[in-house]
This record gives sequence, C-alpha cells and structure tokens, in this order.
Amino acid sequence: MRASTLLSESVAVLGKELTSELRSRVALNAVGLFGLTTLIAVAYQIGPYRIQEQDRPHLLAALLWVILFFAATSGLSRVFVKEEDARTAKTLRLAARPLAVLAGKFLFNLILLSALYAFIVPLYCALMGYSVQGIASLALLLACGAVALSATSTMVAAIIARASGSTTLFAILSVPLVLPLLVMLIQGTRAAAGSTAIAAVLPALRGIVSLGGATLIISVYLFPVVWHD
Amino acid sequence: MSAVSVEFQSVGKRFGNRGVLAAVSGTLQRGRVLVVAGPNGAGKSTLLNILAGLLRPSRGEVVYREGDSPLPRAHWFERLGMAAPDMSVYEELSALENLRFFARLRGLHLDSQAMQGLLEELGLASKEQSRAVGTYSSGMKQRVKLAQAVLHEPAVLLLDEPSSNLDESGHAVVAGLVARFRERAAVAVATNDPREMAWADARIDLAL
Amino acid sequence: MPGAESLVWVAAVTVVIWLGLFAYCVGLARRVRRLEDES
Amino acid sequence: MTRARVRTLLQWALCVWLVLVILGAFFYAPSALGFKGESARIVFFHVPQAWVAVLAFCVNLVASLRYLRTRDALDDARAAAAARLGLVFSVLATVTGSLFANVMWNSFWNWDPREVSIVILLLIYAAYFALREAVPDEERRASLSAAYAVLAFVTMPFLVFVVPRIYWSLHPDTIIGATGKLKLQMDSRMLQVLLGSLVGFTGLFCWLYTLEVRLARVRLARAGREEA
Repeated sequence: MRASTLLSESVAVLGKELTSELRSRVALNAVGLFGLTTLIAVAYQIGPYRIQEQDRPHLLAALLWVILFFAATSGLSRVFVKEEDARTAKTLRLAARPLAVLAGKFLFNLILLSALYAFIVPLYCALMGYSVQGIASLALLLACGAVALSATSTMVAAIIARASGSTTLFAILSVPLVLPLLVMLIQGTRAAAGSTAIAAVLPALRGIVSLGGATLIISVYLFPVVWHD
Repeated sequence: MSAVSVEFQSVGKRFGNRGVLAAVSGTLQRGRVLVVAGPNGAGKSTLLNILAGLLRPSRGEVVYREGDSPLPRAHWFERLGMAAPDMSVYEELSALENLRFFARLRGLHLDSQAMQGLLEELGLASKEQSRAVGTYSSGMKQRVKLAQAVLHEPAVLLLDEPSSNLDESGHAVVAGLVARFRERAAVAVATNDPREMAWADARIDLAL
Repeated sequence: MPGAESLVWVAAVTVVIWLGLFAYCVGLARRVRRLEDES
Repeated sequence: MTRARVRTLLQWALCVWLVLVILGAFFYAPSALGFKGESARIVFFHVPQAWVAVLAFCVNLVASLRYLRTRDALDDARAAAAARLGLVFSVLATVTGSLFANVMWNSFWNWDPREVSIVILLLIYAAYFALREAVPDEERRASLSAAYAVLAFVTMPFLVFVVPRIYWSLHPDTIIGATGKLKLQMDSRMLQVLLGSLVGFTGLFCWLYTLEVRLARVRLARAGREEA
C-alpha cells in the first residue's frame, strides 16, 4: 500500500533526529559535558600513577566503563521523552510506522554513543596512561558494545516516555538490563588491553553480540506495544 | 482511492474509576461533516482519539470501511489526517522541513512548490516558511499543524478545536479547509465554537 | 566453628523464614476467603 | 464444594510435606563434609528459594506474553502476582546465601558471579514494580510492565549461564552448575531432602500464586460490578 519503504522512513526519522539535535544540541551537550566532567575528575584525582601496577588492568577497564555509562545515561534517555514533552509523539505516531520510529531512534542513539566513545576513549587512554595492546579488538568491542547498549537504552527510553518520563526511572529500569553487558564489556576491555589477539576478547564479544542481538530482535516485537498503548 | 467511512457503536472510555465517555454511536462519511460538541471535559478529544485508533475504547467498537470491505486497523493511520491541541510539529524544524518530513514518512512525492502552496493557502506567507517553527506565534503554529493534517489528502479528517489560537482570517481558512474536504473525506470536528457548529451535517452533543 | 553453634544459627534463620512464609500464606488465604465470601 | 475440599486437602498435604522437609533437613540428612559445622543445612532452603525466584520469573514471562495477546486484566494480575512472589523469594535466597557466605568465607558479600546474578534478578523485580508504580493508567501499566518483563527476560540466560561461566566462582556448583551437570558430590540422603524441598517449595509457590490470582479475580469482579 505504502509507496515508501521501511528503510526510507527510518532514514527520515534519523534525519529528523540529527537535524533537531544539531540545532538544539541538548543531548550532545549533556553527553559530552557529563563525559568530560567525570573523565577530568577521575584523571585529576587518580591519574596515571596512583594505581598500583598489579591493579591497573582491572581498575582502568572498570573506570573507563563507569565514565562511558554515566555519560551516556543522561543523553540516551531523552529520545522518546522529548517527543512526549514537545507533544510531537502523537503526530509522529500517526504518520510513521512503529518500526521506522524504532530504527531511526536506535540509529540516532547509536551515533550519539559512537561519538561519545570516539571522543572519550582516546582522551581517557592519554590522561590515564592506559596502554591498550589490542587496539583493533578494543574498537570491535566498543562497536558491539555501542550497538547492544543503544538497543537496550532505546527500548527502556520508549518505556519510560510512556510512564513518567523521569531519568530516575530510566536508571532504575536500565541498570539490571545493562549490568550483564557492562560486566562483559569490562571483562573484554581488560582482555583487549593485555593482548593483541582478537581471540582474547572473543568470549566477551560473543556474549555482548548475542545479548545485543536478542534485545534488538525482541524490541521489534515489543516496540509497537510500547509505542501505541 | 475509494471513500472511507467510520462507524462507531456505543463507544465508551473510562480511566480507572473515572468515566470520561459514555456509550456514543455515530457514523463518519464523505460529504457529511460530523460536529462533536460539548463543554470542556465532556470527552470530545477522547472520542476523536478513539476514532483515530489511538486509544482503545473500554467498550463498544470502531469500524473503518473502505468501499464495502472493512479496513484492518493497521491501515487506519494511512487514511487518517488529524490535528489536535496535543499534536505539535517539530519546533527545531521550519514549517517546510516539517512538511517534508511528514511527507517522507507517508511516502509522498511532493515537490516543495506543492508544500509551499499548501502553507500559503493556510495563510503562512512564503517568507515565514523556512523559519524554525519555535519562533512562530501560536496562530502560525496552528496553521502548520493543519497543513500536516491535510498534507496527504486523507480520506478521514479529524479536527480537534481547529480554530484554537486563530484570528478571524484563520477561522476563514479552517472554514475553507472543511468545505474543501467535505466532498472528498469523512470529516469530524470537535468544537465549542458556535460558528463551527454551523458546519454540521450531523452532530453529537456530549454532556459532562 | 563448632557444630552446635552453626546449627543454632541455621535453625534460627529457618524458623524466622518459615514463620514469615507461614504468616504470609495464612494472611493471604484469609483475605481471599473474606473477599470471596463478601461477593 | 468438591473443589474447595480438594484445595483444603492439598493444603494439608503441602503443610505435612514441608514439615517433613524441615525435619529431614535437620535430623535425616547427614552434615556435609567440607563445610563449616552444620551451616550447609541452609542449602536445603536456599537452593529451592533461588529456584522459586527463577520459576516465578518464568511464570511472569508467560503471563506477560499472554497479556500482550489477550489484553485481559487478569493476565496482568497474574504477571504481577508472580513478580511479587519472585521478589519475596529472591530476597530470601539472597539473605540465606549471604548468611551462609558469612559463615563459610567470613564475608556477607564478595561479588561472586552467582551473587551478582541473584542481585540482578532482584533489581529486575524491583524495577518492574517501580515501573508499575509510575504508571497511573491501568491498561498502559499492564502493557508497559509486560513489555519490560519480556525485555528483562532476555538477560536471563546470561545471568544463569554466561556470566558465571566467564568468571571464577566460590559458589558450590549446584543444580545448574557452570559445567551444566551435577558436580557437588552429595550424600544420597542429602539429595533426597534437597529434592523433597524443591518439590515442597514449588508446591508452596503454586499455592501462594493461586491465592494471589484468586484475590485479583475477586478484586477485578468487584471493580466490574461497580462500573455496571
């Protein structure tokens, strides 16, 4: 019936998100400033030399993900809440297929997250003196992590937008879903820092990809329910 | 595209223990404007939301028919144009960008001139059209919302308080719009305004 | 740790948990019965 | 009235069974080797509690999926009832496990993978109820919480199988060990009591669950009458 394809509609939603974001810069500022602030606080207070040699692999990997996770939370939760706040949700609901909305919002979150990682991770490595052996495997890990984390947070953002819209609720709902991911990501980062072989990060990577993939698939089924009711 | 009619039978809605709409029945069809009247809080917007398929009724049912066959719920939104106080357009985008966005979502291949023409018809001068909607007055925003509702020439048009925030000239624009769509779409208007009630071919009065 | 001491705490924990569960069950059963009788 | 009689009979049978399990745990089963004193006896209650917490999670998933299909308020009530019981039993499992850890390893909490798993389960239940609290509209509450339950269930295999497998664990392998088979060498009498306790706790869960559902049914019927 429809002349447009799901792909072109998703791209339209993504394009709208990006244009709005580039003009208002709400999410970008929130995520960037939050990330930078925590990074500087951590780097200033701990720095490259405070941590004992034997603790470095564990602590540096964990600290990195703590910074990345908290910076992301402030921005990712907004994707659907802002539609409800601006009263555009109903307009969008009538005009677009749910899957196009989900895909567009997911891609937007993915881009936001990737930008954050590209910005914070090199800075963190420089400021904390974190030498990573397997740069390729870390990049792979970050990419898969970004996909899995944006899948989860997009769905949770959709749920809270229909509930109360509070960031607190976003944190409460996303923590149990994100914790297993974070555990695997920290584990993988530690492995990547210590070895150049991709095989070292493979166990973590497998877990992240399957959890992220499962979340994406289930979202396709669940999102219309959340979006319409 | 053949005409779409909307039949609703003893439709009611309650939120928890609070009934907002008692059993209402009626029909929307081409050539007849249905006016839904009643004081604030009587359930006008609720009824329109139920007709649009945005809200599940607590009782009763809504049926869309295209020609003689019932239209599956999944296709309602494609046939539907709606403007309501709680349906804004994007403030960061200009009026034209908004229309372009909604046109792309609905798979329309409209050129800019058609969209500019529509906005002008609704009283938005062309020099205003590429400014961000956030800088508009509320009346101008209302005109963009109306443009969004009729952009795809819907077969069912639901207007909730279409003249809110509009001046005299705006009221005339809405009247023109309703007149234009009376012959090609099933139109419902929810209003308190006596001048708009005069458009009615059929009327439902809701009480508190 | 001597056996007797550990036995005491296991027994104490068990008693507390079972009393709690039992109270929950009885309270719930009573409420259901009352409501079902009323209607 | 026969149905009520069957119910009463089952209740008494369950009570007797559970008393037998408790007595068995203390007097029939021998004390476990390799554990401090008699502390291992808590296992007869700890493992079934964790099992019921997981079982409740599964019942919650089934009820949530059913709700999404039927849109029946009773299915939503079923999901909520299962989650409520799951919350209770996961708290119990966490507390007993933590007490046992304190006796065994002199620390209430050491972020063992299995402890992390049960805590995440606990957090999921807590989040589920936080979500329900936050939505005043009943239908929306039902569908949002059903969606969240299904979404949360995706992490389940990772909690039970994947995360404990990646990490080294202090926790004795039990029913679903990291290697997937029964590893703990158990005395046959201990195994009898443990299995009996599992059956008993499952029965207890069934009883509580049906009670909660009956309660919800009465409440819904009453609300329906008020409406009419």
